[in-house]
Parts: sequence; C-alpha cells; structure tokens
Amino acid sequence: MSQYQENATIIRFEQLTDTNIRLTLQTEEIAAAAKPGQFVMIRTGKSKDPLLRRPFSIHQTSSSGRIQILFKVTGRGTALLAHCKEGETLSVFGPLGHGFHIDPAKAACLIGGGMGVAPMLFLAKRICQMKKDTDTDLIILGGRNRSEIEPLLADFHFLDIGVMVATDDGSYGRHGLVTDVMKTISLPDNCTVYTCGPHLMMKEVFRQCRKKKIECQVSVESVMACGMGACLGCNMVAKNSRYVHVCSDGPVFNAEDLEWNL
Amino acid sequence: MSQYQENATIIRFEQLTDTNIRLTLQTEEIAAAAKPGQFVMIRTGKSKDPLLRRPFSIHQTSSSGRIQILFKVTGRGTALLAHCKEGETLSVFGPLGHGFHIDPAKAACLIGGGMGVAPMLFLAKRICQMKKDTDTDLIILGGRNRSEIEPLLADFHFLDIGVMVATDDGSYGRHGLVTDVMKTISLPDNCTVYTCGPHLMMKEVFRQCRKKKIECQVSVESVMACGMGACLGCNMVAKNSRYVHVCSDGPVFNAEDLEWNL
Amino acid sequence: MEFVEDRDPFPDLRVKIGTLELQNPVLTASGTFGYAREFANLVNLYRLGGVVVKGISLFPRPGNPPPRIIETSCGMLNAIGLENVGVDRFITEKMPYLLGIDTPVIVNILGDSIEEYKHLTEKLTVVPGVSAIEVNISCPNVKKGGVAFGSDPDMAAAVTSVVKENTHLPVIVKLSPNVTDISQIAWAVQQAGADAVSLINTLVGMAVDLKTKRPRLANIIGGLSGPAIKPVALRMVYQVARSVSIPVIGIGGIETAEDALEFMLAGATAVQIGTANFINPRASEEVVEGITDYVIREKLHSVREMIGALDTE
Amino acid sequence: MEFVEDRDPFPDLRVKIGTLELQNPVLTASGTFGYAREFANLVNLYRLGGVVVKGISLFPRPGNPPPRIIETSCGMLNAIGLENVGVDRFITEKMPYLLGIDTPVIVNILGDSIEEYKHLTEKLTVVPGVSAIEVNISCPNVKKGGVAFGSDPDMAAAVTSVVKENTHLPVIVKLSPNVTDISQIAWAVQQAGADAVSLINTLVGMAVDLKTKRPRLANIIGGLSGPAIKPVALRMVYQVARSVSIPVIGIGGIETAEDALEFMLAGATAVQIGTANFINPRASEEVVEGITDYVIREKLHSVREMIGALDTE
Ligand SMILES: Cc1cc2nc3c(=O)[nH]c(=O)nc-3n(C[C@H](O)[C@H](O)[C@H](O)COP(=O)(O)OP(=O)(O)OC[C@H]3O[C@@H](n4cnc5c(N)ncnc54)[C@H](O)[C@@H]3O)c2cc1C
Ligand SMILES: Cc1cc2nc3c(=O)[nH]c(=O)nc-3n(C[C@H](O)[C@H](O)[C@H](O)COP(=O)(O)OP(=O)(O)OC[C@H]3O[C@@H](n4cnc5c(N)ncnc54)[C@H](O)[C@@H]3O)c2cc1C
Ligand SMILES: Cc1cc2nc3c(=O)[nH]c(=O)nc-3n(C[C@H](O)[C@H](O)[C@H](O)COP(=O)(O)O)c2cc1C
Ligand SMILES: Cc1cc2nc3c(=O)[nH]c(=O)nc-3n(C[C@H](O)[C@H](O)[C@H](O)COP(=O)(O)O)c2cc1C
Ligand code: FES
Ligand code: FES
Repeated sequence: MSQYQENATIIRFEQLTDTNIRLTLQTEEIAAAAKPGQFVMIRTGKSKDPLLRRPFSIHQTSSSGRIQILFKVTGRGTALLAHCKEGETLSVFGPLGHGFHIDPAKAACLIGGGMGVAPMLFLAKRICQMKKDTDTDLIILGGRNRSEIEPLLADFHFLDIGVMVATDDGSYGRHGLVTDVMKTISLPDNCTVYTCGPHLMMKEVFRQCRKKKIECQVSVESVMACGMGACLGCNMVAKNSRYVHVCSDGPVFNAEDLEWNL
Repeated sequence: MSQYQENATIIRFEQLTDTNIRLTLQTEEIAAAAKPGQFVMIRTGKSKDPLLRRPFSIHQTSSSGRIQILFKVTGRGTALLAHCKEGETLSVFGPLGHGFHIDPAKAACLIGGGMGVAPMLFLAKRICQMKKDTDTDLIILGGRNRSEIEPLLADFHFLDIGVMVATDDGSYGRHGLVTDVMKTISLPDNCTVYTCGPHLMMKEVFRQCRKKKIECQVSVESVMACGMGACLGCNMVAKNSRYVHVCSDGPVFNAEDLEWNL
Repeated sequence: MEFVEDRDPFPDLRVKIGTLELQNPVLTASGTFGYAREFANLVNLYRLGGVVVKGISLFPRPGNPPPRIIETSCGMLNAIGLENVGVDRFITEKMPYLLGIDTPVIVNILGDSIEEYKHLTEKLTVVPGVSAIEVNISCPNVKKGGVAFGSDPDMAAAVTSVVKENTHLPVIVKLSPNVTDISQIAWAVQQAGADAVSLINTLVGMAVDLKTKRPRLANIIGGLSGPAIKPVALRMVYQVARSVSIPVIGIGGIETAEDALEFMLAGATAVQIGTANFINPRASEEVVEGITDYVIREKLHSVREMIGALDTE
Repeated sequence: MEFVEDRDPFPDLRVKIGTLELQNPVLTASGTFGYAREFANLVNLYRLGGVVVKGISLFPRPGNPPPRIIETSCGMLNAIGLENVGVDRFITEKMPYLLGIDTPVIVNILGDSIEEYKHLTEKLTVVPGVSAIEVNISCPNVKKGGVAFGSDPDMAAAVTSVVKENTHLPVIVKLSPNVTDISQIAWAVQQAGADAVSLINTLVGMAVDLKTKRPRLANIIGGLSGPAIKPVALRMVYQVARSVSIPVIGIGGIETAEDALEFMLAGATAVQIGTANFINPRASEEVVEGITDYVIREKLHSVREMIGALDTE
C-alpha cells in the first residue's frame, strides 16, 4: 500500500448547496492508487491553525489523475476549504485506510446517507467494472432534501445499477430514511450491503442485515490526527471490548466486528 | 482621541511590485478621524495564527470614507495580506498613535525611504490643506529602484509641493540615498524635517538636521501587540535611557527625544 | 461601533468572589487592559464584571529593554518586566479615573519581598474605589535567592497571610502555572486566608532568532499567553477547583463566551480576558454579551449553574 | 514524491548521544512515528539520525477509550494511554523490520514501578538492533500513589539508576515539563548515570465541550503537543543545557529545520520531530534536508557548531 503527499491543484470547485461542496483535485499518484472506501487527509490551509489535516472519503477518481471529494461544512477546517478557489493548491495525503472488499460473485446493495454518499460512487463504479451483471445490485441514497441529493445523482445515473433515493422531507424520491427504503425491498440472500452515513443509520442498516443474515460492510468515522496508524488516536470499540483503529484497520469494517450496542 | 474597530471592505488591491502592495479600505470612522502619521492595526486573517494584528501607517484618506495602506511582504502576516482579494473584509483598528505635528508657519521637508514613503503622502496632503504657500516645501522620496517608487508618485504630483526622487540603483531620479539628496539641498532655517524609513536612514537625516539645528520629526517602528498603550510591549530607548512606547507616545517623535547613539 | 441593546428578560449573571459581588463573571486580566482608560471608547466599561489593572509595585519600575514581545504559534511571549508607575503615582494618577468607571477595580500587586507586599496592601486598602487586591506571586523572592513566591507553598502562603492581615478587601491570589502541583499552592493560599485564586499566569517560554543567533526577547525568557495555553489553563482550573473551596478565576487564552463558559464548566466562578484584548479590543464586552445570550438561550436561572457543571460521569 | 540528490560537499551533521553516533541530529519522537514502518514509503528512513519508537511497557496495554485526541489552537491533546503491544511482541513482531532499516532505533520504555523498568531494560538490552533506550518518566508511579516518576528528582534518579545498571546501551531519560524546576530533575538523572536527557514530553492539558458539557477526551486530561508548546520547550532546553553536561535532545513543536536549529542554538545536541509527522509525514526527512542546506550555506565545519551557540551577550 503506497501513500503519497501531493500538492493538488483544485481543478473544480462546486458549491452544491449552502454547505455541501464538491472538489476536483489533480492528484496523479493518489488517483492511480486509490481503492473504493479509502480516504485522503487534507490540510485545510497554510496556517498552523487549524493544525491537523482533515479526513475525506474519495468520491471518485478519474483516469486523468483526478480525485473528487464531497464534503459538508461542519467546522473551522471545512469552512476554510469552502473558501478555496480553483487553481489554488491543497496538500493532499493518501490514499489511506482499508476500503471495501468487493466479491464479484455476490449481489451488492449500496446504502449511503448524507455525506456517506461520498464513498458510494467510487464503490459503485468499481463494482460495475468488476462485475458483468449488476441486475441484482441496488443503490439507496438518502439526504435531507432534494437540493442535497439531486446534484449527486448524475454520476450515479451513468452506471448500470438501479438507484433509489429517500429524503427526510420527501422533496425528492421517497419520503423517509434510507433504512425505511431498505425495509421495503427484499435483498437476495447472497448479497453484501455496503453502507456509509450517520452512526444511527449504519446501526439500523446493520440491524436489518443481521436479521437477514446478510454481510454488511460499514465505513465509519473517528477523529484522526495522522490517518496512517502512527498516532493511535482514532480508536473505536470493537467486539469483545477490543479497540480497532479506524484509519488503519478501517475505515471499512465488517459490521460484525464492531460493537453496535444493538 | 477616538479609535474604531471596523470590518473594512477591500475596495482595491494593487500589486505595485513583486512585494509591494497598496490596499484601499472602506473604513468610514477611521478615515474621518485619522491624522497624518497615525497608523492602523490589521488582522491578517481569520485564523489564530498569526495571532496578533500588524501595524501599518495610513498612506492617505479620502472623503469617501476610505484609507489606503502601502506595505511590503516581509513575513507571514504580510504574506497573508498579499493574498486577500477585493470585496473581502479585514478587521482594521485605528487610528492609533500620535501623528506629525504640523506648524503651518514653518517650511516643511518630507523625507521618506522605502515603506517610509507611506505616511508621507497623507502628511503632504494635510500640509497643503493647512498652508497657503508651499513654495519652500519639499518632498524627497527614496526606494530601491524605479518600480518601487514610480507607482507612488502620481498621488504626490497632484500636490503643490516639489518632489525629488532617489533610487539605490539610479534607475529613477537621482542615484543614491535620500540622505545624499538631502545633503545637496539647503533647507531654510525655519524648517521642519519629517521623516520615516529605515532606522539608519532616519539616523542620518537626524544627524544632518541636528548639525543645521533644524527640527526633525521621525516616525519609528517597534514590535507591537496592542497598538494602544495597553500591553507596554512596544518600548524604545529614549534620551537619558528612559523608555517611551512607540504606539502611544509615538510613532512620531521629535528626534531629539530619542536615543540615536550618534 | 456597535451599540448594545438592553435585554429582557434580564438574565442573572452575578457571581461572588469573597465579599465582592460581580454583576457578571467577566474580568480583564492584569497587564492586558492597561488602566482601563485605554479601552474607554471601545468598551462600555460599566458592562464588565470588573477590571484588573496592570501590576503595581511599591516603587516605579522601568521594565525590561526592548524587544519585550514576540509572537509565537497561537500565542505571544512577553517580558514587559512589570513596568509600572509605582503605587503612589497609581493612586494619584490612575485611581481618580478608575473611581468613575462604575465597575469594580481589582488592583494587581507584586513585590520582591514579603515586606513590599505588606506596604502595597497597606497603601491600597485605604484608597476609595479599590474593590479587591489580586496578588501576583509569580515574582522572584529576592531574599530567597530569586525563587518565585508562587512556586513554593510556604512562600505563597506567607505572602497571602501578610496581605490578608493588612486589608479588609477580598484577596485574590494569582497562581503561577510553572509548578509541579498547582493544587498544592492553591490549597496553601486558601489555608492562609485567600478569598479566591486566579489562574493561570503565563507559562515561562523563550524564542530564538536563527538569523541573529540571539534570543528574540531582550530578557531571554518571557511569559507565554494566548490561545496556545488554553488547554493547560483549563486543566489547572479543573484541578484547582476540585482541591479548594474558595472561588477560582480562570485565565488563559480566553477569547470568546464559549471559551469562558468552558472554564466555568471546569470550575471557574469568573474568568479574565487577557491577550484577546489585543486582538479584539472589544473582546471582554463581547464575552459578556455572549454569556448573556447563552444564559437566555439555555434558559438558565443563573450563570452560576455553569460553575463546575462539567459532566465527568 | 520528491527524490533527494546527493550533495557535494558532504556536510558534517554527526552528533553523539553518549556512545551512540548519529549521522545527523534528527530523530523522530516516540508515539508519533509508529514503529517506523508506517512511514517507510514516505520517508527515506536511512536518512534520519534515528527513530524513537512508540513507548513499550512490560505487558500489552489497550490504552484509553475514545476519543483520544482533540485539536487545540496550534496544538493537539492526546490521551492515547500508552497503548502498545508489550515488550515481548515488540521484540518478535516489530524488531525484525526495525533491524533492517539502517538507522539507529531507540526504544522508549515506560513502567508503573521501578521493577517494570528493570525488566524492560533486561529484555531490550539483549535485542539486536536496539541502539539506545529512552526512558519515559512521565508515567505515574503506582506504588508511590500515582505521582509521576518525572516530577520527583529522587524517583527520577531511581528509575535512571536501575535502567543504567541493567544495560550497556546509552540511556536517554525523557523529562516531563510539568514540574517546577526541570533542571533539578535533569541534574538528578545525570547524577544517576543518564547518558542524555530528552525534553519535553507533553504538557498536561484539557479540553471541554460546551455543547455536551463533557471533557473532550474520554480520559479528561491529555498531553499537549505541537507548535503551541514550542516556546516552553525551547526555554526548558535552554535551562537544562546550562545545568547539565550530558547531551540534551530537544523536543516540542519542531516542524522545520529552522525550528530544529533554534533548539540547537538553545543547547540541544539533537532534536525529535513529533506532532509535525502527522501534518507532514515527510517532516523528519525535510528537517534533515533543511539542516544540510543550512550547514552548507553557512559554511559550517559541522552542525555541532550550532549546539549552545546562542548569543546572550
Ligand atoms: C475516514 C473519514 C472519511 C470522511 N469522509 C468525509 C466525507 O467524504 N465528507 C465529509 O463531509 N466529511 C467526511 N468525514 C468527516 C470530516 O472529516 C469532518 O467533517 C471534518 O474533519 C470536520 O472538520 P472541521 O474542521 O470542519 O470541523 P471541526 O471544527 O474540527 O469539528 C466539527 C465537528 O466535526 C467533528 N470532527 C472534527 N474532526 C474530525 C475528524 N478528523 N474526523 C471525524 N470527525 C471530526 C468534530 O468532533 C465536531 O463535531 C470523514 C471522516 C473520516 C474519519
Ligand atoms: C507604527 C508602524 C507603522 C508601520 N507602517 C508600515 C507601512 O506603512 N508599510 C509597511 O510595509 N510596514 C509598516 N510597518 C511594519 C509592519 O508592521 C511589519 O512589516 C509587519 O508587521 C510584518 O509582519 P509579518 O507578519 O509580515 O512579518 P513577521 O513574520 O511577523 O516578521 C517579519 C519581520 O518583520 C518584523 N516585525 C514583525 N512584526 C512587527 C511589528 N508589529 N512591528 C514592526 N516590525 C515587525 C519582524 O521583527 C521581522 O523582522 C509599520 C510598523 C509600525 C510599528
Ligand atoms: C503583555 C502582558 C502583560 C502582563 N502583565 C501582567 C501583570 O502585570 N501582572 C499579572 O499578574 N499578570 C500579567 N500578565 C498575565 C495575564 O494577566 C494573564 O494571566 C496571562 O496573559 C494569561 O491569560 P491570556 O492567555 O488570556 O493572556 C500579563 C500578560 C501579558 C500578555
Ligand atoms: C499521539 C502522541 C503519542 C505519544 N506517545 C508517546 C510515548 O509513547 N512515549 C513518550 O515518551 N512520548 C510520547 N509522546 C510525546 C512526544 O514524543 C513528544 O515528546 C511530544 O509530543 C512533544 O513534541 P511535539 O510537540 O513535536 O509533538 C506522544 C505524543 C503524541 C502527540
Ligand atoms: S489517525 Fe493516527 S492512528 Fe489512526
Ligand atoms: S503595542 Fe501595546 S503598548 Fe504599544
């Protein structure tokens, strides 16, 4: 696993909503090495404050050496990123972590909520590359409202996998949560569910999977300093009260291996 | 003496040379209250690093509520300022300090070197307002080369005071230092010399003034935290080894009152 | 300049430091607010909980040679060297103005010996308008080989006792963070009669100029303040508040109402705004405004509900 | 990834820590560089002066519950809780790789009692590839009521002695900054036989979440590191270097060659790069490159000319 620290030029800055932004970054080596579910650590400015890099999932890569990230402004670091301009550079470090494990022999159901949609595009694209037949596959995406989810769909619609959408306020797709949608569909037995989103959402996704004895891979978050297994700061409670480190053991885990307090 | 903290919009950003920048800022109250020789303290960014404001002389004010500052990139704070854009805002605090004392009955000779040119424009304009006759007055400006000094001259040429220029490399005006020029002219006895620039330049200006028994007002620099007499951090050695505080006792002093180790 | 409207309902922000009642928990820190007058046209002084003035010694002190300050990452070092006009000129030149500002004035004092603290207290205690004395014990004890009063529990207690014996005013002892166990010092000064402790004073630090190969401060070492030290200050306030029963005044890197309320959660009854005054001269009043908003928004009966309310399970 | 060309003339960057010769004064700080392997494809490990690995205890430790880290102004707090695999697994699982990296490996050890330090030393001293031992004395002494070894000169000396008695390797004692007089501790460990001291470990700090009214770290308190603490570290290095005759290794907020050289001017023989590794994983090698450039540009015969060369008149 190779990691690179690149001074990435911002190729495109897209303000999707008030708070949601998509950045396209020129990062030759990271783009070439990245796998779905991996993430990058980005310095949000040149100053020592904020000091630490911020982790973001890789939304998609391109053969022209670019990656995209999709993020929401939630604090100081992301607010700074929201002020960067096309043509400027950002220090990007990655790709980091263990991504999703794709078994081409199995059906796939991808469930992304909020910013958890980010890694799902990259994953879906890779699944389409690896599998001949994606008829039994499905993508469920959720967001607060139409404006949060609609701009993201174009890229998904290019793919050969069916997409279902749910919004909290019903302004687009089904009214409700992705987990409500999940309940209404019958997943094939030999299926893997891949999910990323708010903790409570992933917990419910896992609960449903466990009931149906379906494999469930989750991409989780934690605070991070190094993103590469050096600081041991990003631990999370796993089964049997053991600790795992999100950046190096994850961020994708088999949901079975984590502690969900179900 | 009233001071104001304003969120000033950057009206104009002029990159005069590689390192020299002129900013025009909308600061109604500061512009209205400012006197020549006073300065403002500017936050160079929104982050806590760099933490402290940076002091800059007021280059000129306008009746439309604007001030200009003229600065050179010398470190992290000024580098940040060099990246700001028109339309953005800066927190500006001022006007601060004691400015030049103008006696309309006396002839005036203004000598500015490098960024010490900054306060001279404002001073010259005020002198022109206060005095009927500026025939015996004179401005001597110095810089490294043509590109450093030429863009500044337009504003001075509007005034009714003669301007002489010296450059270190002879690419514009006289070849040499402002103090070389000063030697070649004979100042009237009843004259005040106003000067701002590098320490060694001001020292030489004062030396020549003292020899000729001419009053000399200097605008000096020191590191500052508060700019308003609260931290006592900006002290400087004055006559008889006493300390003065540059921000509140100055930045303009009668050169006689300071210690020059001549 | 912003104007501040009166609010309704009027929230209860009052806190008590010994017998001193403050209308709100926001004070200014010694050495960062001059003698208050400097801020008069920027801050509505009467809206502050109180002001702590620049440290005063028995005799005038010229302070250290320049440079005295240098910026560091998210902080600054100062080596002012306790420049001040001395207690007599303070009383004649500065107090008349301070008498009129309608906010409690706390006088910060410092000395080289127990006797100096004694004389300072005697002089100040009879001055109208002095609401409390804050004793800076970070100064070197000249008689004891220059060890700071604040780094030894017995010396700290001795200074506290002598000040207490010579005044009826509330006595706040300002603690140095440059010690192994600040709770021990806090305990010692409480036992010696202190009405409150304030902390932290600056951390001793240094900066070097690679170009000149010289220290950046003429005094070589100086005191570190600002946001950089906030985590250390918060920890010490938390520790001290659990060790003593007198009020604790939190100081160190406080810039916003949020910062101030964090210190109160950790156990502070009041806070002081220091370095932030340089960056935003209106910081102290804005912290008052922010705390007011918070108390209203969170529907607290009083800001005192915040004191020590940190939930550590 | 940048490639580094060989330079001519080849500057002399060598420094000595006890009997250990380092090709240059740049080490990585314990707990911030993993077991070196994590950085292998980012840093040319063989170009470093050496690596100090994550602190090792006698038995494996799970460390503290999450959250363990939180960013502060120009710094970070960590409460990893000394998570590590224990000395036995360290030797079998980590040392084989470290043996091959062609740079000195310094093992940082920690214990709850003098006996633990003794056993750790015995085990490590016979392991091929261990170049020196760095003794972390910031840990609580369980038998003495949890007071940190590093805050008491006698306890610090006792740990040092027992480690020295059980190894032929150079022994570096890593000092805690959370003390009144760090020179006194440094002196005590020098007298007890330490070959060098390294400082500073983290400052104890805390962060509070106003929204949840809880500490931001599960452990409540943690260690502050990063640029915020550099002024304190520099001051302590300066003080300690003037008090002891053994080499001092400077640590605290070092990000660039300029920072490193400032520590050397203040008296450090070598430096360690800590938190900076997180922000720029190539920081350690870039510091080596920057020092190399400096020594060439300034035409120094050796980087050793910088040690303690601060001009204080
Ligand atoms: C592996 C991974 C992938 C991620 N992918 C994405 C993504 O694709 N898009 C996206 O919008 N966000 C993503 N995040 C979350 C993102 O990292 C945080 O939103 C961001 O770090 C917040 O930074 P800030 O400075 O704006 O907020 P801060 O001011 O630092 O804090 C605001 C809030 O964010 C939380 N937070 C701060 N730092 C982190 C951190 N390092 N990790 C997690 N939470 C943090 C804080 O606890 C706080 O609640 C991901 C996080 C991880 C761990
Ligand atoms: C009253 C006054 C008026 C000034 N007017 C102007 C002006 O009109 N135009 C202009 O270009 N510059 C002016 N200066 C100087 C200007 O303030 C500094 O160049 C600026 O603060 C450097 O900031 P920095 O962050 O870029 O540099 P830093 O990275 O902080 O330091 C770079 C260099 O600048 C010096 N410096 C840093 N801070 C200060 C400070 N507060 N005061 C003085 N020197 C400092 C440092 O010692 C160092 O040598 C003035 C200074 C004073 C005191
Ligand atoms: C320039 C300056 C001068 C100071 N002078 C004094 C003083 O005279 N007496 C005192 O007790 N503390 C003094 N202090 C310490 C502050 O009151 C305060 O304890 C410290 O700066 C930490 O708070 P802060 O981080 O909010 O600044 C001074 C601090 C600064 C920055
Ligand atoms: C995440 C983290 C883990 C650390 N673990 C250890 C450790 O195991 N042993 C030790 O002696 N110091 C440890 N330290 C302290 C560092 O080695 C160093 O002394 C300190 O961080 C100051 O340097 P810096 O500011 O460059 O980070 C750790 C520091 C951090 C940030
Ligand atoms: S973030 Fe440092 S180990 Fe995971
Ligand atoms: S800069 Fe604070 S007193 Fe002058």
